[in-house]
Amino acid sequence: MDLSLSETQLMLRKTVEDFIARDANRDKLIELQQTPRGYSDEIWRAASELGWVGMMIPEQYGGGGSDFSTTAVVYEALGKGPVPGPMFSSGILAGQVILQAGSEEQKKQFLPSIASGDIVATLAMTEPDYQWGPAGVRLRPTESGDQYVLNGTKLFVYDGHVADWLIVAIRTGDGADDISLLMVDTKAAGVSARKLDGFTTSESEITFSNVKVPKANLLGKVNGVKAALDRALLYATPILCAYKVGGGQGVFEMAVQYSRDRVQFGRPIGRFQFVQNHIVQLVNHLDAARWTLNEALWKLDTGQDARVGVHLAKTLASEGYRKACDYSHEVHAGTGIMRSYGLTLYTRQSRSLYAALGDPRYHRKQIANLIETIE
Amino acid sequence: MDLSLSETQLMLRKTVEDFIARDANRDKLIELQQTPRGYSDEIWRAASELGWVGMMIPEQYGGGGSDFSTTAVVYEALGKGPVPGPMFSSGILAGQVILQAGSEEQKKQFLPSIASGDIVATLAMTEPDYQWGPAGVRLRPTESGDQYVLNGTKLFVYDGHVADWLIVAIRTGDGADDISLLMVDTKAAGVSARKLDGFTTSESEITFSNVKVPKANLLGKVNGVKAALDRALLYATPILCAYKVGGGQGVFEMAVQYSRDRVQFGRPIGRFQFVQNHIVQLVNHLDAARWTLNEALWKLDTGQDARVGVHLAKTLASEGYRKACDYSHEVHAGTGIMRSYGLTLYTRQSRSLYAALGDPRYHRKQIANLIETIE
Amino acid sequence: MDFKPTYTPEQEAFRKEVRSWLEAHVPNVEGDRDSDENYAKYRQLGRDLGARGWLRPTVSKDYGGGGLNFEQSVILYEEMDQYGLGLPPYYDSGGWLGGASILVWGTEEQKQRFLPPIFKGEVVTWQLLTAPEAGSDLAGTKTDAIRDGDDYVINGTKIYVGGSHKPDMLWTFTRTDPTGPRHKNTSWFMIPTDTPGVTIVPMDLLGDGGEGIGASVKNTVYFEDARVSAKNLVGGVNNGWQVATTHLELEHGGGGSIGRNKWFERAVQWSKTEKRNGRPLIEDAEARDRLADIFVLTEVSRLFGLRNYWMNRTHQKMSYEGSQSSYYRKLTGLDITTNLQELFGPASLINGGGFDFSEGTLDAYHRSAITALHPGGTADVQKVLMARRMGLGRDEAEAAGKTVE
Amino acid sequence: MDFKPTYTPEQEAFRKEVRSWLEAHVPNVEGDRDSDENYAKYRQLGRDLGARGWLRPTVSKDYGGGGLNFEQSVILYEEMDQYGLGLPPYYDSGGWLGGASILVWGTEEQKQRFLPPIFKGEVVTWQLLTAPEAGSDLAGTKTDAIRDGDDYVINGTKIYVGGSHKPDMLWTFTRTDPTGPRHKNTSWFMIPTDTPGVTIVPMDLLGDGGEGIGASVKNTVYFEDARVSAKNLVGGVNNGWQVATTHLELEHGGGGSIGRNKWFERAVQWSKTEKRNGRPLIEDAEARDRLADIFVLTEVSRLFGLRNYWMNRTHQKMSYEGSQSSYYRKLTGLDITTNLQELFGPASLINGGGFDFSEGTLDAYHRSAITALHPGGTADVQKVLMARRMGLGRDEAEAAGKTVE
Repeated sequence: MDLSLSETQLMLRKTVEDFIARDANRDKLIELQQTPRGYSDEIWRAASELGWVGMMIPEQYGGGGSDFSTTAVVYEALGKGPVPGPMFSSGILAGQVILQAGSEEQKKQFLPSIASGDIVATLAMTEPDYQWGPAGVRLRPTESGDQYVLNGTKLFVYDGHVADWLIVAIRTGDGADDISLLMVDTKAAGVSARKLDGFTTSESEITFSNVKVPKANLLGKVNGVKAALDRALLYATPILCAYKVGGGQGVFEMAVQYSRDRVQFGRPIGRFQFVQNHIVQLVNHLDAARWTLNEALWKLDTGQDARVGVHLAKTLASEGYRKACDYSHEVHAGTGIMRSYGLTLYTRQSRSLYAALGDPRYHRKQIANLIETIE
Repeated sequence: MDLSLSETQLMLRKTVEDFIARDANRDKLIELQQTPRGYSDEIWRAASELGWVGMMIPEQYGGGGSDFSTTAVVYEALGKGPVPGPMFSSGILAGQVILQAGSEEQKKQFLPSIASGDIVATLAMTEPDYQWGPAGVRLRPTESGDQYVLNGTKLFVYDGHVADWLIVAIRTGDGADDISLLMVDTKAAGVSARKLDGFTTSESEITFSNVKVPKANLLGKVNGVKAALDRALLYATPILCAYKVGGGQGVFEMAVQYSRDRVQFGRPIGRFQFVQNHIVQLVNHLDAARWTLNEALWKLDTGQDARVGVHLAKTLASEGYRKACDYSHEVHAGTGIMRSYGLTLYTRQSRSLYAALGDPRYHRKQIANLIETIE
Repeated sequence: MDFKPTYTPEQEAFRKEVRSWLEAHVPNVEGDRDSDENYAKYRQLGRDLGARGWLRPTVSKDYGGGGLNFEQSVILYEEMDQYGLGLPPYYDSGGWLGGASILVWGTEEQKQRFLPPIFKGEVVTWQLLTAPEAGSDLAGTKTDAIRDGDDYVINGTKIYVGGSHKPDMLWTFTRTDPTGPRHKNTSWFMIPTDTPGVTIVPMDLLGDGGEGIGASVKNTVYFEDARVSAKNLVGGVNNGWQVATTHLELEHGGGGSIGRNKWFERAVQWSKTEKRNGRPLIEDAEARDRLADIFVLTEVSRLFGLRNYWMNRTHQKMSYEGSQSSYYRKLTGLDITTNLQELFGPASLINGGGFDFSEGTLDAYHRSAITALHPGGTADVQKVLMARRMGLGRDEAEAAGKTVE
Repeated sequence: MDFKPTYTPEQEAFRKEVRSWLEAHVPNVEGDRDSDENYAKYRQLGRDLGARGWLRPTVSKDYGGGGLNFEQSVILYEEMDQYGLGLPPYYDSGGWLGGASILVWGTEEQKQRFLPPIFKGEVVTWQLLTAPEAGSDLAGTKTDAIRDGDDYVINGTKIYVGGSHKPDMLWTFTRTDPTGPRHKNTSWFMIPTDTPGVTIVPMDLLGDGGEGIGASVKNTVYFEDARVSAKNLVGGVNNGWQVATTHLELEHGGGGSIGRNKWFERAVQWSKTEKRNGRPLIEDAEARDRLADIFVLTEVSRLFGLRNYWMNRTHQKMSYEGSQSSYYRKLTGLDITTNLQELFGPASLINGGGFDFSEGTLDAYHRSAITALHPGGTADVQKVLMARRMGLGRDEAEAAGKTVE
């Protein structure tokens, strides 16, 4: 048993932290949140060149071939920024879907350019009639020779508006799992993308209007990708959790610092037990998310059945990030809601990412479904 | 609009309080909890003679004919004791079932002696394969001429071990609502009752072994009592809520007093914000239960549809009494768990009565079922 | 108990009068209720109501109120609520709160001078409470007002002030004896907005763009050698903290509210039109569970508000109830928005475009549930007040601040 | 990270040795594990383990421990946990905690005299911390030990002590300088139970009859002119608070734990045998939701305990983790029991008779979830400690108490 990080992992974390201090510190991020795209070229370049985008992609496809735990260390550090950009959407999620569902040829075609940051890909699964999971996929293409024709909408697609390629989940049969995955070039005629405003981060709406896609662009077989997609989600979800745990760590550290700096009634506010209570609850949520995640990562890295562990980690990461932000806001009071302060960078994410890859009720339900598999 | 209690109600409350101070004060109740029956003759005599048992029974049947709000005032005061005894089981719950489901002859037969305290009756509905509501009734009698023959068990019957008459819910058909109600004399051959030990108050197990009951003892028609039973539960439930709100008030007042009396670190503990937080949460739970109940009582007294209001009140009374006790225990720390102190009298009730007439999840589900009826 | 007034025929007649008057006068607006155009319409409604004495119905006519009784005020609130409006029908909590303090603490001259314009809806007033250095610790303000001849000269900064449309008057409390003993060194002032040296600058906040009329923005107000007549000092020199107890009591929820259960009603309505897998959301069992959870939370808030409204208007002795209502609403706001997000999914976060079924109101609520934790006393401050009023760890419970209405 | 030790062949061999030894020595008991007969069996198991050095595996052999390494201790804990037992396998938290304080603060002579009997399982020790006048405020004790020749004479009362079977030794800390400055006026003593003037009287508590071996009762201990040799004062005169920091750190959860998720496993098992409407409960969707909720709560507790076990045994620098684990377990106990009651219904409250499917363990848990809020530092005390360790409102975070193992 050894619950510490390895030397390599500590070094990697340091690299991310140094980058953040220089090119993605809080002041820069506060500026960036006002820009349409939400992230900078510096961020994307560093994430690509330093290998964070492609780190979970195997080396033979141009990636870093990192294990789950090591990847999580980097994404936790990014989440602590919180560093914005399509690193997770493209390098981790889309990368995993292609890796699990694609042919050897497709892997060679897409993965190296995803890893290098030359292209951005993202998974387009959810739809206006929202429901997480394959059952919610209702976009049914028509067929025209060796082409599919798409008409319809994908909604809440993270980073869709900056993507070069979309992995579009389509309905190709009536069974619950009868879905297929189609690589769609966003430059194809009839594809349009719009970033969604609101309490959102990088959610977008993708509209398909008579979009013609060669059937050769299918990832895997028609109606035969469910297992591969499940695997990809199982592998990508904990990395998203790590990003969220990092965010929780960020708002925790801000709260601790503020408890020391802010003086009211002649004392630092951290001496008031009401304030202490907020931070105690915050760190309990944070550590619950952190340690369930750590165990799930270890299970993945050692080839054990990690399904329940990942559902547990995602449940607590979503609930925990949200609660961590709420408690940090209670500590910061008015100061925390000023956009110039930086706390709301996290708050926005805690809401936006709450349901990404399934909300806590979805993941609790999966645990309930898997009760008998728990040893 | 007038949210105050009437003069009569205030007077009635005073009567109960005076009785408690004299014959059912905390010291006496602490002694009583060790006795097999759990309550004293003084209590039962006072409750009968002062009209609390029969107060919701109409005057023509020997009762007080009180409205819901006034009955609730008395039962809240009793709950604040917390005064033990079968007042609710017999006078309110059994009384309402007979009133709603019984024939004129049956009402004349049973209600006056229930109101006078000469007999104790109680509803025996739930069974080992527990589920609240008619669907959980599976005790199916055989028929023998003009008699029913009962074999089986009723479980968690409040005050069954001190009852003279049981209103036994039996299954007389295969439809979910195909149940009937049978008045069973506990002195009949083959009836045995056992008080259940544990974190319980007056729950009992009733066993029927070839118990012969005349069909004339049916309350209402075979398979035709569902509506009457629903009505009886709708009318009785808020009175149980009032008893629980009274209990919450009891543990609230104990916590406030202890916050003043107990000194640690040189200050009354009530000056510590952690302790304040417990009492704030306590009183919020208490008042949520209290005011939802008050509105439900008013709806019942004014002939409005009170179903959602009663489900809401019962949800919050069950959750609230439990939480109120938990928080009061946090305030009292070690002192609260001494049986000689009195707080655990309430705690036991908060658990024992949590699921009486349906637990909070059951009642939330009923609200969900009735969403469209909410104006 | 009686949760609804039993109305006399006379009162029912009054309701008819109110209803038909409102039908004729409540503006029909589209889009953002806080746009310049729409705000102006609500502002006019305020003036029209004020002219009839309906803006502050139970306040004496002598000061611009309606001189109406409790039941009549309930009727007015209920009928306004049918339009999703309160009294006043635009953002003037400054007038409501400051007016109360002037009623309790002002001289007769000050009441005559300040109150009728406010209560008749002619003047809009902002309250200035929070300072960068003094948030929960209001009495720690470092805004100073120093006597100079017949005037006071004010310097300092207040934040989280007002809304998106400039007011006519401001009120604040300031140190008039900067080195004097705490709670005995401040005074309370009414200040015309156009006073030289007063500058108003909008802030950039998470909660910007909410639903409140006139309330989608908050501001910083700077005082730089702003001169105010000593006649505008209300309640006596260095007695500002006492004057503040009145409006703080009301702001902490002691005034209560009458209103429907807005978020639950909206959620039910949207659940009928939004669909999942082709079926209305309301037919889904999980969705109904969420609606039930929202109902439970919102009903308690509604009843706490109603209880306080009755207690305040019928002069019951109040204890912790004001802060309880405020605290409960603040904290459950976070739970309600979580339930709403789980119920409606990510679409509940979107603002604008075809899939924004709530027309941005849910986005605004998600954000305002967070920002609402702090104004009018943080959630923690409400707990401090509740503890004092319950007398936790004290021999005696603290009395509630004196209010009038 | 590695959540399970990677065992060498040698270590696997050790596991086999442990396993077969335990098979031969762990008593097969029926019914109440705390009956006189069964307690004696577990007590014997403790002696047998102690004789092998397995009772405190990582403690040096010089003091009666096993001198084993971290991985071996994990193996021992894991194998004991298979029987639902810890180390020691009967109630001796007094020996575990007091032993640690003696290891850190005792003289060599005291270590040699006190520790081997404890670590070999020959002596059972109770800790005496809470007093009627001093609960959370431990340092406020009014139990006094006054020097008299070579002895100290002790007077005072301690409550919530020990269990159902009398121990051999007691330890407590007392004022040796009653009028001295707080935190610098107490000393820490080991006291033979048979000292004249020591009286032990059982208390009557809500939590009586729990599952712990030897732990179903708590006692009041009275000291009336009890004479204790000055040689039994550990850690120096008036240095008792320092000595206490060691066992307090461990008692607050800093020692961690290795164990399965007991309540979840039991709940699943019972859900397979208990029925609703003729079907196993586990087939019911609502029941499965409750099981999932219980799983979530209990897994976090298990992982906090595991993390602390690793941190403590591998000498990581600890901060708030001990109290966090303790606080989390205390608070979620209330939620877990609520879920269990909703899952299994009223039968979960029954103790005895045919319908008591849990054989009274659920009744005991319902009660102990409440009583467990307070011992070893109340939930509030754990929060105070967490706040200090995190350095909230302080320039520096407080360091954790010094422990040895």
